[in-house]
Amino acid sequence: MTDRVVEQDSPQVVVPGRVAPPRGRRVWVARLRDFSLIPVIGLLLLVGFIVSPNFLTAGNLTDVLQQCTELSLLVLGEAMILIAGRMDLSLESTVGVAPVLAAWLVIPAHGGRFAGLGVLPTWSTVPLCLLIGALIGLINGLVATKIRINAFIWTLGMLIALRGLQLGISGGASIFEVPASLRYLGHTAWFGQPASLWVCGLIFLVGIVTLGWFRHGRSLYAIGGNAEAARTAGIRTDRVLLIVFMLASTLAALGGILYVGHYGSISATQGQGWIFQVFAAAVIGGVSLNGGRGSLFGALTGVVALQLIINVLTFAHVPPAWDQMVDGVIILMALVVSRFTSGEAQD
Amino acid sequence: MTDRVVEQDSPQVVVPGRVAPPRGRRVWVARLRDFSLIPVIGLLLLVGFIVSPNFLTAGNLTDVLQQCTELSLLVLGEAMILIAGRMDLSLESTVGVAPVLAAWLVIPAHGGRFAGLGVLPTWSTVPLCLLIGALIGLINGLVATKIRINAFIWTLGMLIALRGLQLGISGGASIFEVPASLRYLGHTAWFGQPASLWVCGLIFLVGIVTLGWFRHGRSLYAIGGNAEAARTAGIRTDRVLLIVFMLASTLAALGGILYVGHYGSISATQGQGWIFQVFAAAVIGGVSLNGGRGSLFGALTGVVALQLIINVLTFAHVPPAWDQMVDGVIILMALVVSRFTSGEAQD
Amino acid sequence: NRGSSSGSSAASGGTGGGGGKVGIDQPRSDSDFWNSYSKYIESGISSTGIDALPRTNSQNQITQLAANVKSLVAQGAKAIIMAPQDTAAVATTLDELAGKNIPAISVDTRPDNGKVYMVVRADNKAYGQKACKFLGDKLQNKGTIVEFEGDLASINGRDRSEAFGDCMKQNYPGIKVLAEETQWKGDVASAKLQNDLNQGPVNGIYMQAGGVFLAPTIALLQQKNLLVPPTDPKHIFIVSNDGIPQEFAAIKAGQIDATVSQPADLYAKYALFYAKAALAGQKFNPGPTDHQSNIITIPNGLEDQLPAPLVTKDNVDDSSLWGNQVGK
Amino acid sequence: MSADDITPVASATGVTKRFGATVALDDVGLTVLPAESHALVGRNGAGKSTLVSVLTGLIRPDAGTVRFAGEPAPPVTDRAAWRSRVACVYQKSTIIPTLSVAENLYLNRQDTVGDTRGRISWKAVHENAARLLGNWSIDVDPKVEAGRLTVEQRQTLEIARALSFGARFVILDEPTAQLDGAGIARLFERLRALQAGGVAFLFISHHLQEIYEICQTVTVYRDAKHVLTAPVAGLRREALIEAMTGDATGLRELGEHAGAVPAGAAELLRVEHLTGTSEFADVSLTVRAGEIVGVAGAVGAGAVALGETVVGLRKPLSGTVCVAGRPVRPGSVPAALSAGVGFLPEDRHRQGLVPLRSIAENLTLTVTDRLGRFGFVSQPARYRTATALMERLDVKASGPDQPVSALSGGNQQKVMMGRALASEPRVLVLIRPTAGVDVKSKESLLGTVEAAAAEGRAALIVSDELDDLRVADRVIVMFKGRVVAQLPRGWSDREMVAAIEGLHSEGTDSGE
Ligand SMILES: Nc1ncnc2c1ncn2[C@@H]1O[C@H](COP(=O)(O)OP(=O)(O)OP(=O)(O)O)[C@@H](O)[C@H]1O
Ligand SMILES: Nc1ncnc2c1ncn2[C@@H]1O[C@H](COP(=O)(O)OP(=O)(O)OP(=O)(O)O)[C@@H](O)[C@H]1O
Ligand SMILES: [Mg+2]
Ligand SMILES: [Mg+2]
Repeated sequence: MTDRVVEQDSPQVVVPGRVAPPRGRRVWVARLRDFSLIPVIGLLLLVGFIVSPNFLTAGNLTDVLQQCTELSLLVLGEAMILIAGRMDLSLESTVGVAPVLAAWLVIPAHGGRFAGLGVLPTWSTVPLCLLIGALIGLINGLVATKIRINAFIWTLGMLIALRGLQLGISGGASIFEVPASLRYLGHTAWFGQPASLWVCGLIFLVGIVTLGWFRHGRSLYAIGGNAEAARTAGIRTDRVLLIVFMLASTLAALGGILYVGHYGSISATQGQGWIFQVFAAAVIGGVSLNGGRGSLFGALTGVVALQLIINVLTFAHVPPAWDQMVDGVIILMALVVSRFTSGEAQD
Repeated sequence: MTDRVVEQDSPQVVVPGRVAPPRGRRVWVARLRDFSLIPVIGLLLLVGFIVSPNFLTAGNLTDVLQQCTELSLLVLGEAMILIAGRMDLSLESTVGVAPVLAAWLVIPAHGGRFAGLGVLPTWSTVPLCLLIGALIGLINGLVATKIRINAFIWTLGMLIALRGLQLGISGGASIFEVPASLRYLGHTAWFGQPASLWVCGLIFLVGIVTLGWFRHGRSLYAIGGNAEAARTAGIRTDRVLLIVFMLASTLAALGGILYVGHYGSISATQGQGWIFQVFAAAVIGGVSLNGGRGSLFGALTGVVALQLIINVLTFAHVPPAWDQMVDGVIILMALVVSRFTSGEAQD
Repeated sequence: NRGSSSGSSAASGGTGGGGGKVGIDQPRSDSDFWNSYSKYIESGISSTGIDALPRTNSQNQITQLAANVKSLVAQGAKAIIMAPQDTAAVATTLDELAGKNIPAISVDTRPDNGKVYMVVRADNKAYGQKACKFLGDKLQNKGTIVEFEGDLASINGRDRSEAFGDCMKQNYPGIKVLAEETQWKGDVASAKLQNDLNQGPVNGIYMQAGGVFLAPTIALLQQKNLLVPPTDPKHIFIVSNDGIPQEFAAIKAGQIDATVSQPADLYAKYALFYAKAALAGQKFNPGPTDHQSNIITIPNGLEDQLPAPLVTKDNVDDSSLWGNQVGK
Repeated sequence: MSADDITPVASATGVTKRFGATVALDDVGLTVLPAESHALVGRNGAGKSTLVSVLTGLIRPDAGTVRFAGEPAPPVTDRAAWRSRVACVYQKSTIIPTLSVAENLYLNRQDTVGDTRGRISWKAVHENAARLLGNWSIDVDPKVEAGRLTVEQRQTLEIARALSFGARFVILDEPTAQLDGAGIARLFERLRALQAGGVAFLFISHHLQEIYEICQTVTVYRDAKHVLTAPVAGLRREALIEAMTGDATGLRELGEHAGAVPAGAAELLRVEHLTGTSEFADVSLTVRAGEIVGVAGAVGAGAVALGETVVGLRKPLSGTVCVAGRPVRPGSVPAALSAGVGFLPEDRHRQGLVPLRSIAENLTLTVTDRLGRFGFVSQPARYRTATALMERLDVKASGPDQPVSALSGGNQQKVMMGRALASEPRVLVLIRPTAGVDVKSKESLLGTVEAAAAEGRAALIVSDELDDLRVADRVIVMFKGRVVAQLPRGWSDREMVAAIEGLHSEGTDSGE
C-alpha cells in the first residue's frame, strides 16, 4: 500500500513520545502482545463460573473448544495472510464451496436428492475438497501477486462469486447425502476427545513452530514488514505469498470438512458471515492489519476468547433481541483494549 | 517478480535514470481513469437494447437511476473516505439504524404496533435521523484519529453493533408506521421525476465541485496521498478526517431516509450487505483503496454501471440459482478491467 | 451417536417423566414473523406454567443453534423446542439429543434427518397452492404473474416456490410466471418488479413474505399509479404470505387481495403443548387432531400440519386470525 | 559576532524535547540573523531534524521558546501563521505522490493562485507552476503526477516549493542528499541569489564542504546538546569534526590502505556486455579479489541500475554476470546471493530494513538457511551471528533484540552493511553506502569495506559521492548509460566531477 512505504521512515507507531525501551523490556512487551488475551480468557472463565454452575465443566469447555475448531482454521490461515501483509475475505465462501464442489464431482447423478456428476471415485472426496481449496487460493494469490489487484477488493468479489457458485450447484439446498469420508474428521473422536480438536491442535502447533522458528515461516514477517526489503534480501516474496494464499484456502476447505462432520451435512449457509469473526479474532489476538506483526498463538487465543464470549453470553441469558448488539459492543471493547495492550497506533 | 522495481506504477519506486514521461500523455491517462466506465456503460446499454426492446426506454432508465439513489449516497461518502485514505464499513448499518433510532425517539409509546419513546416532536424526525448519522460518523472519526484503531476493523465492529442496536430497538420488525416527513423525500416527485434523483444529483454535483475545485476538497487527496506531508502543508488532517467520517455517515442516514420513502417502511434488513456493492462501485469507478486517487464522478459511474449490470441480468433472465454467481463474476471482471485502465498496481 | 458428547448432563438424562425444564431456541430475531412467535411463546409460557429456561437465539446460524442446544442441555433442559433454519445440518444435534433421550420439537421446518418428537409447522406447499389457486382463478388463466421468491437457501421458500410453480403449470398453463429470487430483501424485490413492469403488463403478484415485500411493493405500485380497484383492468392481484396485521390492513384498504396466514400463534401454542406432552411421556398417533390439523408420519417422527387459512376481504375481520390479535 | 543590535529572523532558546525516555534536544539554542546562511551540523541523531520540527511548529517543545523577528512564535495549531514565517524542506519527503506536480507546488493554497474567489483556477495553477518549474529547470509537465518524478526532481520540487512562499527564513534539512553535482550547483547558485535579497537560511548537511561553500555561521549539536556556534571562516575542518564527534583523533584519510591488488588475484566478478532495459547498455567490467571498484555516475547515468542488475534485482536484456567464474542466473536475487554476492541497496528504508523486526533478524535475513538445519532457525545461532556483526560494525544499540526502527540513521546503515556481510560474500555490491550518514559513521562504514577487501573479497561501490569513491582502486564513470571513463586511484575531485558530468572526452580514457 502506498502509504506504507512513505511511513517507513517512522514505521514505529509515530505516537510522539514513544521510544524504544531498554533491552529486555522490549522483548517482554512483544511477548505481552501475544499473551494479552490470556487474562481476558481467565476473566471470561471467572464470569462464566459466576453466571452459571454448568459453565466451568469439562463438558462445556470441550464443547466450546470444538465449536472453535472450524473457525480457528480460517483464523490460522487469515493470520498468516495478514502477517504477510495481505488479506483474504473469500475464505468464508471457500468453507462452503469446496465441500460442495467436491461432493458434486463425486456424488452420482441419480439416486439421491442431490444430483452430482459422479465423475470421480468416492474416496477422493476429501483430497478433492482440499485441492479445490488450494486452487481457490492459487487464483487469489496469482491475482494478488501477478495481476496485482488489491487483495481486499478482489477477495470481496471472490466471496460473492464463490458463494454464488455454491448456490448455483447446490440449488441453495443443504446437501445431506455426503460421502462418509467427508464426515469422518468432524464426527469421530480420538482418545475420548473430538478428532477435530486434535487436528486443529496439531495444525496450530505446526503453524506456531513454523512461524516462530523456521526460515520460511519467518519470511512472512519480513514480507509483511517490508515486502521490497524482503525481496532484496533474496526472499521469493511472490512465491511465498502464493503459498500462503493456497495454504489459507486449503485450511478453509479443511474447516469446511470439519464443519460437514460436525453438523452432519453441507449446509447451504456454511461459513456465511464468518469473515467478520475471523478478522475480529485475529486482530484482538494481536495480529496487525498492516502486516509484519502478530503470532498464531495470539490468533488462537483470539478465537477462543470470542467463542467464550458467545458462550458466556448464552449462559448469561442476554435477551435474544439484544445479543447481537452485546456481541458487537464486546468486540469493539476488545479492539480498544487490544489497541492499548499492543501499543500500536493504526492508520 | 523481478520487474517490480521497474514497474511504472508504484509511485515510491522511482528509479534514477527513468525519465519523466512525455508531456500531455499522462494527464490524459489520469482523466481516462475517471471516465473509464463510460464505454462500459455504453456497452451495457447496447447489450440491454439487444436483449429486450423494453430496456432502452425512458421509464426503465429512470427506474434504474432511482434504484441507484440510496446506494449512490453511500458510495459518495465511502469514496470521500477512501480518497482520504481510510475506510468505513459501518455505513451499511447506519442506513438502517439512523431512521430506526429517529423513529423510536419520535413515535409515541402507545397506539401503534411499534412502541417508541415519543420524547421528541414529529417534525424533528428527519433532522434527528441526519444528526444520528453524524454522531455515528463522529464516533468512527474520533476512534480513527484519536484512539487510532484501524478503521477497517473498527467499523467492522461498528457494523455488527449498530445492526444489533437496530434489531434490539425494532425487535427485528420492519416499521410501517413512520412519520410522513421521513417518507417524503424518497416518495415524492419533483418536475415529473423522483425527488430522490434531484437530491442525489445535487449532492453529487456539490461533491464533485468541492473535491475538484475547492481547497478543502483537495485536502482529502493530500491526506490520502501522504498524511504526514499534508500535515506539514498546514492541513488539519484529523479535523478533515473527522468531518469526512461525519459527512459520510450523514449521507448514509440520508440514504436511509430515501430508502424508507422508496420502499414504504423501515425495513429490518435495510442496508444489509450493501457495503460489498459500495466498495465494488467505488473501486471499479476508479477510487483507489490506497487513498489519494479517484473522483466522485468516477464513483458515480461505478454505481450506475453496477445497477445496469443487475438490470441487464434481470432482462436477460439469468436462472435465479446462478445470478449471484454471474453478478460476482462480472464484478471480478470489472475489477480486472479497471486494474488495467487505471494502470495502478495495488498491493 | 456422537463419540464426543457434552458429558455434563448425560448422567441426569433419562426418560422425561412428568416435569422438567424446557429449552427454547429462537431461530432469529430479525423478522416480524419470528418476533410475533416469540411473543406468543412468552405468553404461552406464563399461561401454561411450563418451566422454561431463558430462551436463546441462534441468529439464523446452525452453528449457533448447535452451541445453544448444548448449553441448554448443560443447564438441564429435558425437552427442546427449536426451529432449525438449516434442516440438513441439524441432524447431529438431533442425534445427540436422542442419545440423551431429550425429545426435540421442531417448529416451522422439518429436519431431514435425526429423530424428532414432533414437527410443528404449516404446510408450506399448501401456501403455494392456495396462492396459485386464488390468483389463477382471478386471472382466468391468462396474464403474467411476478413471484417474489425468498432465498434459495431457505427450504420453506423453496417449498412455496415449487408448489406454486407446479400448480400454475398444471392448472393454469396460460399464465406466465416470472419467478424472482430476492434473498428476502424488499429493495431487491422492488427493483425486479420495476423491471418486470417495464417489460410489459403484470397482472398478479405472489409474494412469499408479507413482512418483507408488502411495503416496497405498495410503494412502487403507488408511484406507478397501479394501485387501482379490482374493477379496473390495470388492477394487479396480489397474494401475500405471513398474515401480519399490516397485510390485513392492506387487504381492508384494497391494496392487496389476499394473504396466507402463517399461524405464528399456533406454532407457539403447539410447540409448548408438545413439549409439555413430551415431558409427560405422552404418545401421539397419526390422524386428525382436535384442532383442525392433521398429524402425519415422517421418516424421523411425526408432524402436526397446522392449518393456514387464506385471508381475503371476506374473512379478514375474523378474530381467530392471529394477525387480528396482535396489539390487542 | 557583533550583531547584538540586529533582530534575528529566528531564534530558539532553551529548547528541550523528549520522546519518551530519549532526549532529542537538551536545552539548546540557535539564532539565525537576517540574510545569513546558518549551518547546523551534528552526527546522526544529534537532534537536528527535531529542532527543525520545533522551528516549523510541527511539534511543541517540552521547554524553551521560539521567536521570529523578535515576536513570539504562533501557537502550533495555527499552521498558516507558521507558514508565513518560515518555509522548510524537510528531511522526509513531503511530496504527495498521487497529486500533480502543480498541485504539490501550491498544496493547500491552490485557491490563492490567480484571481479567483475561493474557487481554484486550475489554469492559473498550471500556468504559475509551469513558470516556477521553468525557473528551476525542472523539465516536466506540471500536470504530471508527482509520484512519477525522479527522486532528484522531487527534491528539487520540494526546494522550489519552499522558496516560492516568499518567506524571509528558509530551512533546508539535508536538501543535497538526493541531488547530484549539477543539481547542487544549481541549488547553491539560487541560495546565494536569495541571500543577496535578504533571505536567511538554516542549512543542514552531512557534507562539510558544502558548509564551507555557502554558510557563514555554523552551529554544532552533539548528543542533543549545543556544542558550539562559530563563524565558518575561522573554523578548521578538523576542529569542526572534533566538535561533532567529541573526539580529538579526527578522521582517517580514506583510501590510504592503497596496497595494490596482487597481480595474480582471482577474478571474482565479471560483467560482460550487460545491457539493461533502458538504463544502460553494453557495460563490461571485472573486479578481482581484494579489489574495490567504484562505479560513478550522475542521476540518470544508469550506475544504480547496473548495480541492481548485477545483484539480480533487475533482469538485463542481454549480457552475463559471472561470480568466481560461474555465470549467475540473471534477474534472480536468490541466485545472486547463493553465488556469493552481498548487497547493500540504495534506499535502506524502502529496500533494506524490515522496521518492525529486531536488529538480529534484519542482520540475518539473508542467511537464515545457515542458522540451522532443515529450515530451522536457531535463536542462539542468530544471536551469535548478529552480535558478532554488531561488534564488527560497531552498531550502537541496546542489543540485538532492539527493533531496527529505533536506531539512528547511521546505525541503520551499519545494519544494512552487516546484512551484506553476513553471508560472507565473495563479492560486495554497495549502492550509495553512506547516504545520509554522518562523517564519522561514513568513515567507519568505508573502513569496513576496505577491511572486507583486505580479506580477499571483491567490492563494487556504486555512488556519486566522492568520499565513497576515494576508497576504490579504480573508478568506472558512466554517463547516459555508457561507460565513458576509468580513473585509477589518485584522481582529483575536479577530474572526477568533470567525468561524472560527461565533460570527460573519450580520449582521456585511462584504462590499464
Ligand atoms: N427479514 C424478514 N422480515 C420479515 N419477515 C420475514 C423475514 N424473513 C422471513 N420472513 C418471514 O418469516 C417466515 C419464516 O421466516 P424464515 O426466515 O424461517 O423463512 P423460511 O423460508 O422459513 O426459511 P428456512 O427455510 O430457512 O426456515 C417466512 O414466511 C417469511 O415470510
Ligand atoms: N517521533 C519520534 N519518536 C521517538 N523518537 C524520535 C522521534 N523523532 C526523533 N526521535 C529521536 O530523537 C533523536 C534525534 O533525532 P533527529 O531526527 O532530530 O536526529 P538528526 O540529527 O536529524 O539525525 P540525522 O542526521 O540522521 O537526520 C534520535 O535519537 C531519534 O531516534
Ligand atoms: Mg423457516
Ligand atoms: Mg535529520
